[in-house]
Amino acid sequence: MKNKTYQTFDEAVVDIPDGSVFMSAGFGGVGVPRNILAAVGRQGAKNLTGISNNGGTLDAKVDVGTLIAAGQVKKMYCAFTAATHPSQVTPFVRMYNNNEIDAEVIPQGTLAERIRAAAAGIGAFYTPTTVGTELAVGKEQREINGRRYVLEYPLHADYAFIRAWKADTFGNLVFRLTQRNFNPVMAMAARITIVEVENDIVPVGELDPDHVHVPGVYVDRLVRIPPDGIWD
Amino acid sequence: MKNKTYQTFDEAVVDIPDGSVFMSAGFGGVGVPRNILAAVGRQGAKNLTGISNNGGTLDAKVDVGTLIAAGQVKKMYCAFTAATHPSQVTPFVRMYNNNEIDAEVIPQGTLAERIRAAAAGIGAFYTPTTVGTELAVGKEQREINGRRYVLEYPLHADYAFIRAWKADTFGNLVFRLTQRNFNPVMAMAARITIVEVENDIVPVGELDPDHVHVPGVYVDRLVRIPPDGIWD
Amino acid sequence: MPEKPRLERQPMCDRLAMEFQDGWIVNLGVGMPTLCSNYVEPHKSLVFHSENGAIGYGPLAPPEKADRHLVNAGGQQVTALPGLAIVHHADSFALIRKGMVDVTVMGAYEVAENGDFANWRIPTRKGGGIGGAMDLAACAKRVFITLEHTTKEGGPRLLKRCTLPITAPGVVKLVVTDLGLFEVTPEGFKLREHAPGWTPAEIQACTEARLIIADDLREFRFRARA
Amino acid sequence: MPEKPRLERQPMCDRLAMEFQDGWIVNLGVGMPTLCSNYVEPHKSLVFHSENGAIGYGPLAPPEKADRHLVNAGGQQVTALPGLAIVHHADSFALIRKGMVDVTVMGAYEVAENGDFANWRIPTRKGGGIGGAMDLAACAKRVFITLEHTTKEGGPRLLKRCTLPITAPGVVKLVVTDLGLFEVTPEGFKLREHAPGWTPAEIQACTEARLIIADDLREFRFRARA
Repeated sequence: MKNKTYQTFDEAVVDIPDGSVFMSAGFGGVGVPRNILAAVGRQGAKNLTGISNNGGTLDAKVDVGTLIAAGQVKKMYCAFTAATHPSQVTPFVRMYNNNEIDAEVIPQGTLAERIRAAAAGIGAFYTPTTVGTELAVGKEQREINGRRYVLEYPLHADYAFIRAWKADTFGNLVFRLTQRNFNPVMAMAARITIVEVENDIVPVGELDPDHVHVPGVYVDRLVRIPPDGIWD
Repeated sequence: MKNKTYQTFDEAVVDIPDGSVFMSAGFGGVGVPRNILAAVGRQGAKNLTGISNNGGTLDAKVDVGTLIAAGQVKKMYCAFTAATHPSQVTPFVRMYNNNEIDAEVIPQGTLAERIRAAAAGIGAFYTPTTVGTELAVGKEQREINGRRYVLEYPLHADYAFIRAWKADTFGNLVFRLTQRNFNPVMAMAARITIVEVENDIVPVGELDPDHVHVPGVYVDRLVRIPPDGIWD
Repeated sequence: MPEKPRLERQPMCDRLAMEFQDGWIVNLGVGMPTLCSNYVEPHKSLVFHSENGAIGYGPLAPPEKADRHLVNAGGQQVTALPGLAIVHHADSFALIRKGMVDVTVMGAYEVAENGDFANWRIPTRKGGGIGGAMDLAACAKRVFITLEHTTKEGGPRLLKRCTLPITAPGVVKLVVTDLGLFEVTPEGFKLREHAPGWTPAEIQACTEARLIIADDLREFRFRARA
Repeated sequence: MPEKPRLERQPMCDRLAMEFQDGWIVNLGVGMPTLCSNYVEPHKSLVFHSENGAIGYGPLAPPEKADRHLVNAGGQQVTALPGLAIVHHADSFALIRKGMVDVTVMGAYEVAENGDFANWRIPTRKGGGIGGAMDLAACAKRVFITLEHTTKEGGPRLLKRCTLPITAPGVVKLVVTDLGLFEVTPEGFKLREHAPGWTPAEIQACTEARLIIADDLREFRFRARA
């Protein structure tokens, strides 16, 4: 089976063209593909569209906000375009307020399901979330079995940036605890999936087939996080 | 945490009323909840509606066909209302041909996704499967991004009959290899989920949270298959 | 406006947590609602669910027990309880949309007597932070709200109709403020318990919506803390 | 009708398998198509996918290696290859609908020159057996069909238009029969390879659709069997 291991993050992202759409996983600071994002920052692709739970945090860590602050991102799809507390003005929020970046705010469950729809070849789906709110305005709605639903469409991406706990050389992935979060659905949704791995990438056959969270057929490039990589 | 273990299959199915809708997992003879189905046969509930990949096979084993042959089922939702080979006339096919049972044939992927939609609170979804065939006739269709899709609705059920490899007393479930098949989505879709387990039901805390395929919150009743139970 | 003492945050959250029933799946919003998990009754077994897919996690982790891979919806490190299961984000919200969450507790800027509430966007600021709140509000079996009874400026938060963009219409069942406990009924807010020393008239004076006074109105029930 | 020998099933399937490219995800239908997995080229690494969620399984299991929990879409016990991964049924068809399957090989009753094919229902019998065929046919990158060139009664199966209810419209790319290999082109069936001893005219005589004869028509290519 194909060995999808790359030696460096820079190699793994070198061909990402300007204008690409990327998904970046992670939640609450866990399972964030910080090494890949740092490499994309060095690589410098511009006019990117991002799909992620948020647009970065106020801590000094590399995240989607790093690419946003560097001016590499033109639009974000995310569950937060403002912080819950007005004092937390991230670079993303500041740039969004200044109209330097476009953004669409999407309820987190709808965001996850739109990504899953892309991964599952679903053309569109009806969800009860947002009914009766301003986020449903202008969207197609219908009543099904006495309940109102809003029509939502898949979110597709060229690249998924993923962080895993274990992997084999074919790209079978295992996550640890809430590191899982958006990682599996994003890995399965994108056209090209790039993964940073916290443990040594093992030969095929070493992972138990029942413990694999993402089959290797979804994965294109794997990089082991080096000792001097970004760990937290 | 609640202990959901029952001592016998008869206890676990005693209250299933006439007219219930059940899902029964299994594929290719693996992961079939044969002990639960046998108990439902003994219990005798009538006018059931079944959701399953098929309506039973020609072998002598207990399966959904056992309930059908006993006249307990009025309608089946399944991917096969005829055998692939005309010589394989199961009790279900014979009764269907004689109009003694109603049935709706559903492509297997649409069947799985309709069950998943029930598990995921989705009101309806668009799938490309069946477009241009007689199974799409009379169904709502629309073009999305240049491709035609058919609108499909969730399949809900009162009960799911499930077979698992391992479980803890709270109902966290683990499956082995292709035993998994329809089991997780059905376990997550139904209102009441009843599980037969091939290994001793262990105390909570013994299963690795990363290896659990169905969280215990979805499971209501567990029975360990006894040595003299149905194993194959 | 009287300057009497109001309820502290912990007793407010304790009071909501007293309503949780054995076996419930509970989702606590970021901020004040997380205090609900400090209220523990040994005979009740609750399952805490967080949006990032932890089902059955435990209290906040002390530093020596922290695991960098296990956080709640607020990104706080929590402990694993026996029976913990993990699912991915799409499956976590599948559980929410299916209506499996028995109660979601959230903070809010405003609650209205028709059960509407607002907690995600202030139109004078661009954008909003919706997170998982709309999914939870639309789909959980019960929505409980905890909030200060009045704004910093003393304005009311329990309103006839929300003035801010709502999170979900008509879903709130129970509200606790630093002045009392309010059930949302078809007729509006019913004051069931009041903060010590506060009369219904004094509470009404801080409230835009017209309050219904419960026949069995009583003083706020605190838990007996260990 | 000439009574010359026709191709056997295994070489027919070998010929389709020769078209599989390194790294492809391959789904083989129940029955004759499963013979494709007997054709092994060491330089090609194929990933076999079955509807029940096995991704990367190996050949049929000899009795001593059989595992009662590991079967293919036909319910046959297969072996686990290193790198095997398992998903549930909904995820397995998510993979199919996303268009990840590079080729699906199926049997059929009929194939038409417009790429339609029929393999799930005979209207003279009630009901049908659709299985995963419609999902695969609608969503796989390529549909290859293997079937006998004529019915038991000698009637044609390569038609201008299908007479039976179709499984999917316009999706078939390549057809192998016991008389030859046919590419489905916008102009119709193109005969690329013929069974030994059979002339294009003889094959046309067994075919309802008008055949286009490839400029580089050649005799059927058998693999060199070990």
